[in-house]
Amino acid sequence: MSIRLSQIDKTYGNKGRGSKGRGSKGHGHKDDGRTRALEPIDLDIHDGELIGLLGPSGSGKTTLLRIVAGLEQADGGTIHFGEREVTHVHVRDRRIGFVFQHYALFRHMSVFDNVAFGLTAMPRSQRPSSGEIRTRVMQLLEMVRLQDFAERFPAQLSGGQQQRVSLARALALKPDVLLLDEPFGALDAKVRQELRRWLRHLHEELHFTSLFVTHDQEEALELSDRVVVMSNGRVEQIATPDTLYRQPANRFVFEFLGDVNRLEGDIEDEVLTCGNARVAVPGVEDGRRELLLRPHEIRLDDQPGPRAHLPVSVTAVVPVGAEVRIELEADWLGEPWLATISHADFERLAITRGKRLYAQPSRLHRFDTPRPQTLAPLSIS
Amino acid sequence: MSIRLSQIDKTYGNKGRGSKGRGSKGHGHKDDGRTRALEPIDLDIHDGELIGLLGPSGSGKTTLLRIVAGLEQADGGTIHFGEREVTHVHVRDRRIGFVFQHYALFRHMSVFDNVAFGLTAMPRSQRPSSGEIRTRVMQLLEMVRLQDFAERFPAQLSGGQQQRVSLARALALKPDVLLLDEPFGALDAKVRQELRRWLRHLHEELHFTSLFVTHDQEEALELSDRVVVMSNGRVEQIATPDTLYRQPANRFVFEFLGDVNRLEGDIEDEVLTCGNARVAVPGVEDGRRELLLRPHEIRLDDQPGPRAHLPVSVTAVVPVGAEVRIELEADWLGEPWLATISHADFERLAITRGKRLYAQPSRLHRFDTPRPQTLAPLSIS
Amino acid sequence: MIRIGDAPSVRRLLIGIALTLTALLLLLPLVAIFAQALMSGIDVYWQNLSDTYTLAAIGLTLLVAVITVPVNLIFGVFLAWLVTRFAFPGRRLLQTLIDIPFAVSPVVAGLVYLLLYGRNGWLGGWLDAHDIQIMFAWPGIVLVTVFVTCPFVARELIPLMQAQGSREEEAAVTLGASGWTIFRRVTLPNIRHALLYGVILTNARAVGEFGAVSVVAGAIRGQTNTLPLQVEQLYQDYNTVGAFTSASLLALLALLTLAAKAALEWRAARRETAT
Amino acid sequence: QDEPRELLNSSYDIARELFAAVNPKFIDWWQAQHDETVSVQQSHGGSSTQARSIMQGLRADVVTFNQVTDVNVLADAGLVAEDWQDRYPNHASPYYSTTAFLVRKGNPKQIENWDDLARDDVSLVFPNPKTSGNGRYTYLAAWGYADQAFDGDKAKIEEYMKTFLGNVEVFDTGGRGATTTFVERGIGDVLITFESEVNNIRNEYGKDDYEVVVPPVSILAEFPVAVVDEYAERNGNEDLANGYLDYLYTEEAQRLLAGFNYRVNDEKVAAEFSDQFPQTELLRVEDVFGGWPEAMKTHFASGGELDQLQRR
Amino acid sequence: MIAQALTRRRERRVLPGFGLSLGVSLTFVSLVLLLPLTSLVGQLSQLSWSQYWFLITDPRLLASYTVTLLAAAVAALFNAVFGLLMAWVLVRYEFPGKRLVDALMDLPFALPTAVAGITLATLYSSNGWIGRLLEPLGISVSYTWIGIALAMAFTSIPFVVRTVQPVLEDLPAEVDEAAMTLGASDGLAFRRVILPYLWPALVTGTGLAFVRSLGEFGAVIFIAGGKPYETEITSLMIFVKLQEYDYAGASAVASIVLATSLALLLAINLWQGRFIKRLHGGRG
Ligand SMILES: Nc1ncnc2c1ncn2[C@@H]1O[C@H](COP(=O)(O)OP(=O)(O)OP(=O)(O)O)[C@@H](O)[C@H]1O
Ligand SMILES: Nc1ncnc2c1ncn2[C@@H]1O[C@H](COP(=O)(O)OP(=O)(O)OP(=O)(O)O)[C@@H](O)[C@H]1O
Ligand SMILES: [Mg+2]
Ligand SMILES: [Mg+2]
Repeated sequence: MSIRLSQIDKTYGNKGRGSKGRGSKGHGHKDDGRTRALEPIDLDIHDGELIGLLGPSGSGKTTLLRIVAGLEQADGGTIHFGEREVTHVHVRDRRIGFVFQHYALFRHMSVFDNVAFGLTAMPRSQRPSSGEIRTRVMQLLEMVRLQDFAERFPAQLSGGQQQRVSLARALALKPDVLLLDEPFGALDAKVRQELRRWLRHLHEELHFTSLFVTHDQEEALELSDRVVVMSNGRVEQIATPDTLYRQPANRFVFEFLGDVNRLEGDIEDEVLTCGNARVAVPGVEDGRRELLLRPHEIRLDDQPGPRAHLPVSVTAVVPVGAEVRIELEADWLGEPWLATISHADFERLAITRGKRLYAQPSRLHRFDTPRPQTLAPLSIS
Repeated sequence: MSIRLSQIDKTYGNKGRGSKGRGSKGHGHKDDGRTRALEPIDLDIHDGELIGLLGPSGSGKTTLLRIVAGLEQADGGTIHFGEREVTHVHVRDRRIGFVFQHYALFRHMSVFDNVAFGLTAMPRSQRPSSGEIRTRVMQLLEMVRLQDFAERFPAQLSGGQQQRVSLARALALKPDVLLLDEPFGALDAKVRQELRRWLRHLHEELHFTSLFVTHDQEEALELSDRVVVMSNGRVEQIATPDTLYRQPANRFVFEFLGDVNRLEGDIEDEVLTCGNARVAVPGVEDGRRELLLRPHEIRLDDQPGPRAHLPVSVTAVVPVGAEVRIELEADWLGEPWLATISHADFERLAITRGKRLYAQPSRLHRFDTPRPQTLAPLSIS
Repeated sequence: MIRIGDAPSVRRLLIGIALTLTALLLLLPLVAIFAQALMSGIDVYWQNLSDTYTLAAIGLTLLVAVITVPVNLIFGVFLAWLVTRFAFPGRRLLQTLIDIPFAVSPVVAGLVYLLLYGRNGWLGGWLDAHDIQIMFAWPGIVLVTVFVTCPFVARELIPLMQAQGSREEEAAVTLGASGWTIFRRVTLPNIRHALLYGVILTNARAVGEFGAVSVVAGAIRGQTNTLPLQVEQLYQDYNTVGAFTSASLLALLALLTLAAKAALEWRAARRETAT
Repeated sequence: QDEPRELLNSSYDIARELFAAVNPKFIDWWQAQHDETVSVQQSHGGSSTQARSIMQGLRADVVTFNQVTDVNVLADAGLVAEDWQDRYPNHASPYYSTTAFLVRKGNPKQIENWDDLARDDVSLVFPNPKTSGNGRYTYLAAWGYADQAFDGDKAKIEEYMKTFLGNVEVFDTGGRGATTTFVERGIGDVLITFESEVNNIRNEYGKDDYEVVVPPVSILAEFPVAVVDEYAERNGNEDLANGYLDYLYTEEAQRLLAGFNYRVNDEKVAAEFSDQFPQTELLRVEDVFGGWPEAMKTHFASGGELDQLQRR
Repeated sequence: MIAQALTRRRERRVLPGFGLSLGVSLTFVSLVLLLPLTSLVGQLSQLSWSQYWFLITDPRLLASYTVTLLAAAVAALFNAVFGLLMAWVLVRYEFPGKRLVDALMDLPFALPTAVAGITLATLYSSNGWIGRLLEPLGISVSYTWIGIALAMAFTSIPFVVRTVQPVLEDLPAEVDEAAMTLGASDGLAFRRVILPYLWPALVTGTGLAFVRSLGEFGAVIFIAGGKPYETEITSLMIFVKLQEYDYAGASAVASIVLATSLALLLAINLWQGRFIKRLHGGRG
């Protein structure tokens, strides 16, 4: 089932659930105390796609998801599921499955009853026989690998297990569309990774269209066919994970998707100067400019290269994993830089805290032009 | 001030704070419903050291820290601060500073009053004049860069700012020892990293002895001079971060400090076989063995090498950061493997989901011998 | 774990004071009621209890409770649902309004009803003309009792339902459940303890209301005397033992109420630790 | 067969036992005369409360009050006939009483007359004149005595009344409350209440613990009865209501009343009980105060004489 | 058009039952709560301002205000201390009979006020179990303002205990601990750290107890002496006015009590709103 949103927007009034837990620091505040949660948004989701909604807190992800679900009413715009317009269709009749961040399991029902709820709540004329329900529920529980837990109560399950029950419950009615609001947000790293993997398998197996909210970049990139990056109630970019990382549409996306180091200075004759630091930046006009680079786009050496003279000193070393993370400071730097280098380089340079080195950017990014630009390779020889 | 614990142990009775929030699923359960939270522990901390207590949930970190603080009474053993025995000294008189995970700021007091609390709570005879208090508090607030927030209330601050207030408050009485229980646990990644950096600077500047609890490996490794790895109420290893990563004392430490891939199979004539997979393991005796390897210790190629024939297929690709994370599956594998490879390799091999490749371990670790063994390099050519 | 006020001396002192005051203030009156009731022996007690007027008072009291409790139960549930599940202008005001009976002296409560439904009241003339007797008959007693007890259920439910939020109900809607199904199968099980507690309080107060009822009851023996009124009248009749006999019934009811409440809490606590 | 007809008698609060005794006899009497079984319901309370309830709709057929004003209020409201006092003998008052003193055993404070009650060392208990007819009689009796004693010198009367009221330890809202205070709580040296009540108390709490003092001058307390025509008519009980009041004047009823320590007018019965009721001069409200409406206005209304006397 | 607008409206609420519950609630509130109160206003409207003023400033009435307010204040203060103590003891300590004591706290709610009044009057009269002991000390409780305060205190015991108890239960151990690690003694930590946390609940509970005491009639009437200017409470004055068929007067006095109570409740609500706002993020 494809999903098509056009010109969906939403503004919250002064009151409402906003008072509790939701800081009023959110963006999109209008002067009159109303919150513009969504600017008019267009979105096309193909049948069977797994789409991640990614963005910082308050960017409108949940609002968008709830509007698609029908749990919230948009102020304007239309929603189509396939050819059917559902803009004014009640949640109950949208044929969606919804997975809540904190599971929202029915506390007083057993796992079995939770999963069976949607089936038993059907009008008597359409309701399957109790035998059929039993079979279907057990099938679903098997699918989420919880067949042995049917008689337990939610409180007797771990977070990951609860989330799986929640999924099974949402799938019981064979929805056309599955919507998930930060499904793994409350779980710890290990369980999270496991469930993520499992959700992807499930999605591939059952072929529904899914839309999930997350604020974890890694999760979005790992799971989604395409990612919708949002900020301030606007869609910043919609693209596959790979494109997103390699061709960010703007500075926000670039910064949001990973660690970023900043380099600001005055450019004259294609050379950027900042205190006693200098680096060649071919093709950049004169003036004050800000350039960005990722941690792995920094190489370290014990002497300056021909194109860059960026003296730094090491303030921290974390030798974990395939790479070593190094924190760098310098007079000419506002905030410290983060560099990731290979263990080989780490050993070669005998890096310790306090060591003085020279940084050499292998790539630099600009976002002050209409289209983002990458200056590369600046690598020296 | 050095700290010396000897033979500290602790068993919790049936009752207590256990009922709320703290699952009873923790380890160390004895048959009688009592929980052995700490086996007898010895620990020597030098003056001015920054020590991290690292371990999975329920391993006894908090218990140990609280015993040092005097918030909990050990069942046996002694604690010395320098030459002074404090085993039975009340918290109030131990001259420690304690920073709580959820800050535990007094929410009805302004930031200023929070920081000043310890000073104003002194008996009148020792209490500094209010002018002195003012100066000292403002100094501290400056140190934590919150001088402009003195009149705010805790609820008006972000989590990171609250934690800094909490630190300033703990430091106001110039404690000999600073204890921190998951100080950054409740903060989000960005703020966390910033505070971490800042705590290290502070520690270097002020030279107190610190002990902090964390369950985040990266945090422990980045911050600590030495790390105490705990599990099940026992100390598994005490070492510098580097040693810990390179020479884990046992399998638990190895697994806990990073992602691990498992390879299990039968060894005959120094070759491990597992289904249709084979790999050379020089020097390993015959029999069923389990070998471990880290994600960056896997190389991928499109054909088998001379020493390893490990056919795998790619099930997920996350092209984030300096390296690309690849998930691998195979018939002969129980759980999927995780490999991290360079972008260069990623592009060379044109890796996509579903692609069939061959894995080549560059190192393998065993922990079934009395001392851990590393089989390396197995690299081909 | 070490906490403030843990020192044994402090603990003993505080517990001591607390127990003494409780005994003097709460336990002793309770004992006194039964002591007075049984002063002249169990036979007299029994005799007093089976007095026709006392029996009639018991009957009327039960009738009042049987009507009041369901009415307030239904109202309380609707109100709690309304103010915790929807945002609408005037929600705060509505929430404050239901506290009115707490602020109104029972005598005044009786008075306002009398002014409204009494023969000279706004509606009284019409009622009188149609020969409908509300004041000085059981409907009037029920009305003022409903007034006095109406906040209890709502006040128990609102904080709980607010804390629980509407996530489970929303989940049920996404699963296609209708309104009644949601309430019956999702909401009700979650609030049933608070609901029961609210009912118990309502019942206790309905059975025991004196001030408001005395204004509108008309004190007709065997007809409009509720148990508390009966207590007062027997007392005025120099029948101290009789008065305390009826009082002991009410006290017994109070004790049952407390026991029921304690049992509920205990069960809830046990469930919590079991999971 | 139909439900028996029900008659509702609304009465003052201390008459509960009295009518509990009268009603069965009346039922027999009516049965004998009319061959009909009826039942009688009682409602008791402060007589003003009762009158108010009736005005607000309490459907009483007859009232048997201890104060003329309370019936007058009903007459003013049109519920009782204007000429109700002429409908039955003795101003529609089948029995009467007066205020007397109950003192503790042996009369330790030597209370004999009203002037003793204004002594410094004496403390009194009687119900609040504002809320209770009983209290009003006490007040008027004291005033009547002072009026006589000081020969109408208003300043002296008020002076006396002030001290008298100042000696009151507790003002209960009703007669029974005052009795409880005096007897069970042991408060006060003198309880001032109806003579009928005083004797009841002695019977109830033991003859030996208390003594009755009937002062030489006191007030005539009439106990007015009336049919609430409006309701009796609506209830279809007119005959029954009138019969009930008629019955109170029969010899049988009068004897019963005397047995409850009320003074009665039936000469035969009065003679039988003469030793029980000492001779006293009984002042009439009409004579001393110009009638109840007048007394209410000058003495008991808001801001009236009573309020003035209690002001400080 | 209209039909469309209507259906749109209906869809706005995801959860069902808005119309029904609004209807039921409003009907009930109007019929049971507001309509009767309007009759009070109706009575008042028969009075001119000067009459009203005259009525409510009657010296005897003024004296009754003083007695009532004073006794209610004493009762509320007593309960503030007693309730705090009970809440503390019940939450922080374990001792035999704790569950019983806990259950007993609700007794005054469950026990009819008239029964409470009669019982207290019996207990504290000069020949009662307790009064007998107090008499030699020269303390008389019955028929003095102490008795009034006692009856008021009794009927409002649960308010403070039951509002403070849950807050104290939820008070995280860290609050205690933070204070202790900063060197504070028990007394100081209680006064400066714990008490402020309990403050809103304590004030609410005390306020409710006070309001309840102002209106209390059933329990007080048996133990109050009803002596003009000394032990007459305002509820009794209303009762007296009713006896005098003075509905307007009764309504006037009632309106004073009602206004005081409502104003107090409102003030507490507002104060608490501001207080809580500060504690939970005062920017918005
Ligand atoms: N019911 C509401 N009333 C008022 N404002 C609201 C309401 N719901 C959301 N908002 C505001 O709308 C904006 C978008 O909120 P939304 O919940 O969609 O963000 P989000 O991206 O899901 O954030 P998070 O990651 O924190 O869940 C925020 O500024 C939020 O404060
Ligand atoms: N008061 C208590 N009563 C009973 N058991 C307790 C209590 N406190 C801790 N425990 C148990 O002691 C063990 C160690 O707990 P501790 O809190 O020290 O672990 P931790 O390493 O800090 O864990 P986490 O990372 O979850 O904070 C656990 O099994 C825990 O359940
Ligand atoms: Mg969200
Ligand atoms: Mg811990």
